[in-house]
Amino acid sequence: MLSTIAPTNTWYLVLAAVLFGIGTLGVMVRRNPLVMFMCIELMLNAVNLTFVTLATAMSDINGQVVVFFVMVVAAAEVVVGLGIIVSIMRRRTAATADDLSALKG
Amino acid sequence: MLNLVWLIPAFPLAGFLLNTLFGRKLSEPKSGVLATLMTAASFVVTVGVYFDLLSRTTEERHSVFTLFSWLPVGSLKVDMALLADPLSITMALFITGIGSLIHLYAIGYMHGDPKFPKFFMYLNLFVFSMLMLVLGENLLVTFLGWEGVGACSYFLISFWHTRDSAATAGKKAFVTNRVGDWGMMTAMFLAFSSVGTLSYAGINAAASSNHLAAVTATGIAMMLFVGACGKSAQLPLYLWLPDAMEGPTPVSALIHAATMVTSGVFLLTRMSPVLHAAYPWSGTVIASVGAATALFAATVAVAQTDIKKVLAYSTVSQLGFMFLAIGSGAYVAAIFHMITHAFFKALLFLGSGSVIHGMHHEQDMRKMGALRKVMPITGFTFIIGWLAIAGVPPFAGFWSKDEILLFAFANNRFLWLVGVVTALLTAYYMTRQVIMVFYGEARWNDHAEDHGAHGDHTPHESPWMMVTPLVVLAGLAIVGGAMQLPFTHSTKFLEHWLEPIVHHSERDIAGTWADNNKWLLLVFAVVIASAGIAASIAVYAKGKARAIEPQILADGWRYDSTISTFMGGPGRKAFDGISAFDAKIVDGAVVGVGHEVRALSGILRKAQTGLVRSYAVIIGLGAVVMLAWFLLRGVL
Amino acid sequence: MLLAASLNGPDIPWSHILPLLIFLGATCALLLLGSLIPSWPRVGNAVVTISASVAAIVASVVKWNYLHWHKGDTYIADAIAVDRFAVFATIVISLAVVGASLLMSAYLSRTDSEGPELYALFMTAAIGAIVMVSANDLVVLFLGLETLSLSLYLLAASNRRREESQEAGLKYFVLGGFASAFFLYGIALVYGGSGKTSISTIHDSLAAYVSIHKTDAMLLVGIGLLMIGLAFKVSAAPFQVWTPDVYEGAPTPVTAFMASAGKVAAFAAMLRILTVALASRADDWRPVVWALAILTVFVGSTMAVVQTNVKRMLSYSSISHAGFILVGVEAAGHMKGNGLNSSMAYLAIYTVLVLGSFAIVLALSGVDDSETSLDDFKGLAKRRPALALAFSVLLFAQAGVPFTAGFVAKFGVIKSAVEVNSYAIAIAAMVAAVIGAYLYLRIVVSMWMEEPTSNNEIVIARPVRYVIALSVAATLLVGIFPDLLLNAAELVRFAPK
Amino acid sequence: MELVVFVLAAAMVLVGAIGVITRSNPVHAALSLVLTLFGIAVMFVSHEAHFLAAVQVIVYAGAIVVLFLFVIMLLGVDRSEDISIEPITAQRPLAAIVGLGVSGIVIAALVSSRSAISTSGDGIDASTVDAADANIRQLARSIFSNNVFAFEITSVLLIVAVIGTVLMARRIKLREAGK
Amino acid sequence: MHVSTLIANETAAAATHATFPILSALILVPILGAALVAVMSNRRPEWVKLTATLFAVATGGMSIWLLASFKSHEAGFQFVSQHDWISAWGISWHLGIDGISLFLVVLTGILFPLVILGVDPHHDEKPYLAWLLLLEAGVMGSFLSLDLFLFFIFFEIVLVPMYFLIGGWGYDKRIYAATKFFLYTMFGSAFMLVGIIATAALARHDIGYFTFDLVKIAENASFATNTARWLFLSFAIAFAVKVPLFPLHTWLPDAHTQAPTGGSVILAGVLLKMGTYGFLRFGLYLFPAAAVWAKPAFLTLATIGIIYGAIAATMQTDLKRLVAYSSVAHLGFIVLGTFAITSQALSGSVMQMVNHGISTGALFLMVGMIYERRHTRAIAELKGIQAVAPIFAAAFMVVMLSSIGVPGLNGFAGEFLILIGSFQTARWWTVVAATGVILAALYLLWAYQRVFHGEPDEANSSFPELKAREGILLLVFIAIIGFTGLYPKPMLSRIEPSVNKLITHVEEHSTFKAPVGKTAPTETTTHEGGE
Repeated sequence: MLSTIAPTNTWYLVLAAVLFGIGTLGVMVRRNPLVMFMCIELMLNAVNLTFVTLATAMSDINGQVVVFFVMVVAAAEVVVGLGIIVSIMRRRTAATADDLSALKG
Repeated sequence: MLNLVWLIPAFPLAGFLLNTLFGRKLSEPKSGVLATLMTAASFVVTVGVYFDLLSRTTEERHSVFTLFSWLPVGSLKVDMALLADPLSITMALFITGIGSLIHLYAIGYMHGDPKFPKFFMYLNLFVFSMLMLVLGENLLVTFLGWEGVGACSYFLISFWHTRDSAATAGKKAFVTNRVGDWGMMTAMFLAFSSVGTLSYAGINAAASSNHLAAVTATGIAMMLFVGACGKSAQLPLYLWLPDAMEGPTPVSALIHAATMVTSGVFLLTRMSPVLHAAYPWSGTVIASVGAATALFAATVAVAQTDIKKVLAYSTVSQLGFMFLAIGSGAYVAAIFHMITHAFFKALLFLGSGSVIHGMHHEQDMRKMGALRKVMPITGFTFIIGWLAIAGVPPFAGFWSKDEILLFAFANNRFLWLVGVVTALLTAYYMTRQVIMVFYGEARWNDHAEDHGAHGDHTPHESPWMMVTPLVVLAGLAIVGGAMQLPFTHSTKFLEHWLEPIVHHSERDIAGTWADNNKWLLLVFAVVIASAGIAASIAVYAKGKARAIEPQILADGWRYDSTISTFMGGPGRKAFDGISAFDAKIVDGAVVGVGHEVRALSGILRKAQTGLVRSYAVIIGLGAVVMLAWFLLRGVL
Repeated sequence: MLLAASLNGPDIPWSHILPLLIFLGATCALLLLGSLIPSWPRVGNAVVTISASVAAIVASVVKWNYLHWHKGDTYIADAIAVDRFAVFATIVISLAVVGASLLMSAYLSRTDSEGPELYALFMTAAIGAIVMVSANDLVVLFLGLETLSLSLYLLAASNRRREESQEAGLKYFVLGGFASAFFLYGIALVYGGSGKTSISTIHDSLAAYVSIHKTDAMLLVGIGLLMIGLAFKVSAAPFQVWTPDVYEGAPTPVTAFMASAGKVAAFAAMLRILTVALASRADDWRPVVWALAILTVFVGSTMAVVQTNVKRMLSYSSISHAGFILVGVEAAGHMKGNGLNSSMAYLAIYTVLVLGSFAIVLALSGVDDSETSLDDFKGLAKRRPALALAFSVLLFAQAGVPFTAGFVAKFGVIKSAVEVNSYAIAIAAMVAAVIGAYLYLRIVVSMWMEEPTSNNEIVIARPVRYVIALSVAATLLVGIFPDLLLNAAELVRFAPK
Repeated sequence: MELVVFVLAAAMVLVGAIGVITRSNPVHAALSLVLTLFGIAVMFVSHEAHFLAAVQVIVYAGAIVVLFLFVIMLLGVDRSEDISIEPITAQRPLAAIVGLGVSGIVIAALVSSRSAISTSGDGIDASTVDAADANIRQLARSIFSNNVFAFEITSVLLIVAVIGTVLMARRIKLREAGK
Repeated sequence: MHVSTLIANETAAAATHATFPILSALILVPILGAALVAVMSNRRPEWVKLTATLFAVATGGMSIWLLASFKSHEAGFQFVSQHDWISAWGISWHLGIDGISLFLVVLTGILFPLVILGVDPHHDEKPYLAWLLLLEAGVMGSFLSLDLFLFFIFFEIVLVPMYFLIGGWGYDKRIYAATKFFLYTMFGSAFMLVGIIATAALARHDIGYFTFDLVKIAENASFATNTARWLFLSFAIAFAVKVPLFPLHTWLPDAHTQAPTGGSVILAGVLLKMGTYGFLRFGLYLFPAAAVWAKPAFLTLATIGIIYGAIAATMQTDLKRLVAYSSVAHLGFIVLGTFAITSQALSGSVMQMVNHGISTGALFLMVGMIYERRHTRAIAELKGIQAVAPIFAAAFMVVMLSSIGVPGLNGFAGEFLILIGSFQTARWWTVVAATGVILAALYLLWAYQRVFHGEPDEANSSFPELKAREGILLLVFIAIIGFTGLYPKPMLSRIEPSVNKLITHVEEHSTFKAPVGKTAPTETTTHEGGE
């Protein structure tokens, strides 16, 4: 019975949207910069899923190519981001995002 | 001679300029002599012009001398032009004539004043302005003089400006006059917009040829009357004149008795065709205001103790008479009274000045008395002036006042009655003054210590410069009535002389009851005057009755103080309110916007917490709103 | 079969991507030279960078003239567009690199630090920016955006002696990544809605069919997501929150670079995406730009009112400038008039102004780049009148006073807005400019009408002087003879339309 | 079958994602992230994107997450974060609005226009569809022909990453110490 | 007809250009002077002052030369000079002068040298002089521009030097005042900028190409009724702030009070005139129908301003602030005349712009002199000055009477023309406005009494009399006051043709009909000119 119901592309897209939302939420509620960063990765993955799904839906390989590039971007971003985080954390261990608020107003 | 008419104002102007430039060098008394000579020269020219006019036929007694084009814009063409005709020359004659005398008098009166040259500078400027006023060919030139005399009056009233009362009086005079000026300006606007010119000839021609709608004519007339009220101290604008007595006495004599204050009368006479073309009720308004002013001022004069204040209120009262005449259509009578009044009131003022001078600047009549003995000439001439103003025949005032009452009777008997009562009161308070100053006991001895500073305790007669004008004016006050005697048609010289000006609008009373019984009215007037004099003698000389001098009369029916209270109280509050409105509301709104922006900035700044997660929320919320818009655009 | 499917790559017109190549080459050279030659002089870094930028400018100018005779087109399988728009923006970006490098050399010698990496990052950022302005493909554009952004994150955090710099870097990074994700998601949905990622193709494909109700939602939400990402980059309110903190915290030369090159690239991308790819949906996105513009001008100018740090003030002013440029974008959204041209002219002028302004801030900010409060500017006219005058000129230019380039810029965008009947936005922008002027006046007041608080001698390094002098000169020159710039800006077009 | 795969993968994805945002210990969060990444990889497989699935596992789960863990260990910041408190006022409700809002709006848009997903793509080369390496070849062809420019740009991106690492890792002369 | 006038303008431009671009020189010479002063060494201050004076005098001399060679009885623009400037936007350097702007230019030319010579800034003379010269260039530019854009930028640029003059050399609340002045005026021009662009953009339809040329737009463009009204209002806000018209006036008292004496003189003398001039040149000329439509509103505001400004002036405790409020009232008259649109009223307005500049300028000078001597402007602290400084008091009195509007002095000539002209088309407003003359006497005389009359107290008893330099300075003002008051004809004959042309223009482009002057029935017989 269940097997007759095939998940359509929309299902995937909706799932991706949900994932994106969770990622968004995470950036806002987590204080550890590393975890915030992970949440951004969640968002990127949601996009990737969307691209792949759309590529299938449209029978267009370009959607998958984009995912490839996004992964490169994600990698580079991680390197840079972690570099910045490390350089901060080396000086101020256990600093949360909330602690970095000297600039304001 | 007629083309030399420009010399009439030119002499005083030259005197003014010379005194402005060299007055300090000339100093006393040369500057005074210079000013006097200039005025006298002007008088001589005026006499020449007068005889030139006299030598012409009635129709040719009209000459315009254009100096230059003053304000030519579009259809408005205003020339700086002088008009020589019977009216203006009559005015010029007594302005320069009496002016010369008062100048002469002032040389003595102002002796020792540190600002002696300045006084004569102003005096000459005044004469110049006054001459421009009367010689003006159009309303605007007259207005130039009109404002000029106002300014000079201001300078001269506040001549002793270190005295606060003098400064305040000067300001009051100027501002009150300005109220009148507003009326005169409005009249000019109306005249220009309806006739297209400001020249007297043009306006009067339009009025007499029925080119002027009655309603417009009424508007012009009423607005001119407002102007005249201001300048000629009529109700409700009279209140500056009593205060103007703060000025030196020659000023009071020249400006606030003989000349400037009569310019309202002159103006209305000049524009008599317009008045004639106006609705009849406008005449009634003028006459009523005049009568009311006359009576009002007379009642106040009864209770004054300041020698000059009595004369000031008397002047207001007499001016009221002139307006009563104008309102009754008796222009000749108005001018007639104006001239005689100039004689005797100048005389009285100069006399009072002489008394003040002799009394070392004491003006309170209660501290005088029996001065006749120490100041014989002053006393004698003053008494002549008194007789003239009280309406005792055959002195000048009698004839002119009688003529006014005659027309008033013919016009409106109630107003006539008011005039008669006023005449009675005039005789009464003038007699009171003469008795208080020149008769009775010498009360000045009691107060001698007050004048200790002057060294000389006894009053003294004034020097010849001051006495000579008194004598001359006394002569004029005696014979002045001769210019218009009611006996026959041919004895009415003034009427014939002024005919080109007023023939169109002068009220014709021939054949009325008043005209037929004018001798009866004349006798009645004599009786009234005698009654006033008698009553006064009874009260003040014989002490047969108690003087009726209620405080409310001394206070001028509290009119002035009410206005002052209003101005200082609610008026000032209103002004303060507007000023506060400006600061708090109008500027407050501007400053408020600034403050609001600043406050908003402070609030928005709080959103800039420095917390990266807050920023994410703000961005996220912005994103949601934006996406919602697009979703709606897509779905709906 | 494998052989048969041999690769047929697209032609690569090397000359058209010369600026990119120059920067790339210079980047590599810089990294290698610094590590290979032990005695490589510090100044050499700046020389290489500036030479590369100048070379890029020259190449671009040549290309500009080339475009006078040839039609612009898209190349490398539609990946990039070669048009006057891209060339103009490239020149401006390269100029920003020159200016920022000059400032950086002074900054580095003051802090006595090495720094080939920083120059290299300027150039990689420039590459990213140039890719963004010339990209004809959303994916390429995204990659350019990331290249630019990553470089800027690093640059912002590069002063590791200052905690503020680090904080700025992290904030920028986190929020930038967050916004990039939105942008990317937008690409995905637009891709879903149009089937393409190529900008000119999207234009054709979207123009081909009339939007049907309820089926356009994905595309439109995609546009929305794209715009979120772009609005973040251009610091349009309410996505501007990061700007003041990052601008204040970043080293001053970097701030100057971010405010100039960063903004140019972001706006260029926005213009190209919106008015080329999404032209047929202009009625949907234009109101959003309208709202963003008004919000931005007011937020930028209002929030500046109570600030006390000059660097922060200038960052708020940059927000309000962004609002003004958005006015131009909105005008461009009417698909007529010259909103595009005026926006680009504005960006060029703003680049000059912002470089000069931050140069002066740098000159005064002390060794550790932290003396930027308003008090530090008090009485500057008494200490260094010429400097105060120069800053006043730049500030008045930013306020939009006539005879300065700033006025030309503002006038241009307002003109383009008015010409397409966007009166409300034009008036709102002008009113906001009045509020904004208060900010500049406050600085001017401090400089001219107050007494100095310190008497330390102000040493201005020579490169900083050059930047200040050149930007002031350019400000006045363009202010008095706007044709110099306008004649070029009016030629800005997109290829291949 | 497809349904089962989808449900399981979706469960992985969602559980992992929720784990990332709810685990107080960053190490746990990283591990949850791995779960999500695996879930995504599964989905890639079900979309016939084998190459990407592989890369997903190798690069993402393998390299990136490891990098995360590395940093966590390096810095010793594996202490738990107290999730039960939220120092910023109204942060969570607002965050929830944003999260739900973004998801909700996108979902609504996707659902309403699901029929309009464009089918005008370049298509997947039919001749190679059956081959085992079809997906890889397709991708390669696309990357090195039509997307060659983008591909080259990624190299710049990586250069930036390298420079960044150098920059951030460089020892600094801490001025404060000298003072 | 339009074409022919245009051609005439062009040929005139060519002819004048061949000789000497005098109008451009009027703008450029002060700029040159400012630049020179700015770069001069500080070591020889007297040289700096001399240079500034020379340049100001040269500009003044050129303006006088302009006055002398201006063809009276000619309505169009003279000395026209036109060059392309910003071709990308259709903007040209288009300058010209007619009867309306002539005297404002001359006033500017005269006022600046007087201020430079007569007022001492006390410190930092060099920048002060440079700013003044720059200000002069800006003011000249505003009055000479015949291009909307050109006008706008000059209109705006004057803010900067004025801002610095107030902020740098003013009194204690100078920064507040300068900032308020700058922002308030800028706020006004914000609308005008949009209006200018919209005007040019909409006029393109009728002209065929994009241009900001005032003459072309005014003569050729026809705007839809509502459009023209909005455009007019956008200009009007800027001018109303500048004038300033009630209720947008509150920057003025602050700016005037806090500005240094020289700044106040210039501010009152010429800067405010940019607003009233703007109403004429860019209100009536550009949008005749809309101006006629807005007439009642502006007449009302002007009348309120007259009364309100006078009342507010009465209650001021600071002498300078009082004069500032009196400006509000006086400028109300000018606006009244402008919107009455009759030959007399408009001529009067133009004339009054100059008169107000002279008399209020002189008043500010004298208030400045009082401040120099007593270091206060509070009326309450001054007393009895006439007793110790009679010549100073006399000079003040003359100027004050001119300000009050006593006939024979310049203030009256303008005011009277305005009122008599306005009465024909705006009767009731004029009647109310005329009461302003009462109030003017009230506040000025009251102030005079408090400051000059009375017995001088200790602080005032050593009030020094006028110095020779000050005396000569005031003498120039008084001479102008007297001459224009008594013989305004030369001035009017140059103003009137342009004004009439403007009225004709308004009549052609709107339903408005100026009242036809009535001729008195016996007009011909009365003017004989003596015997």
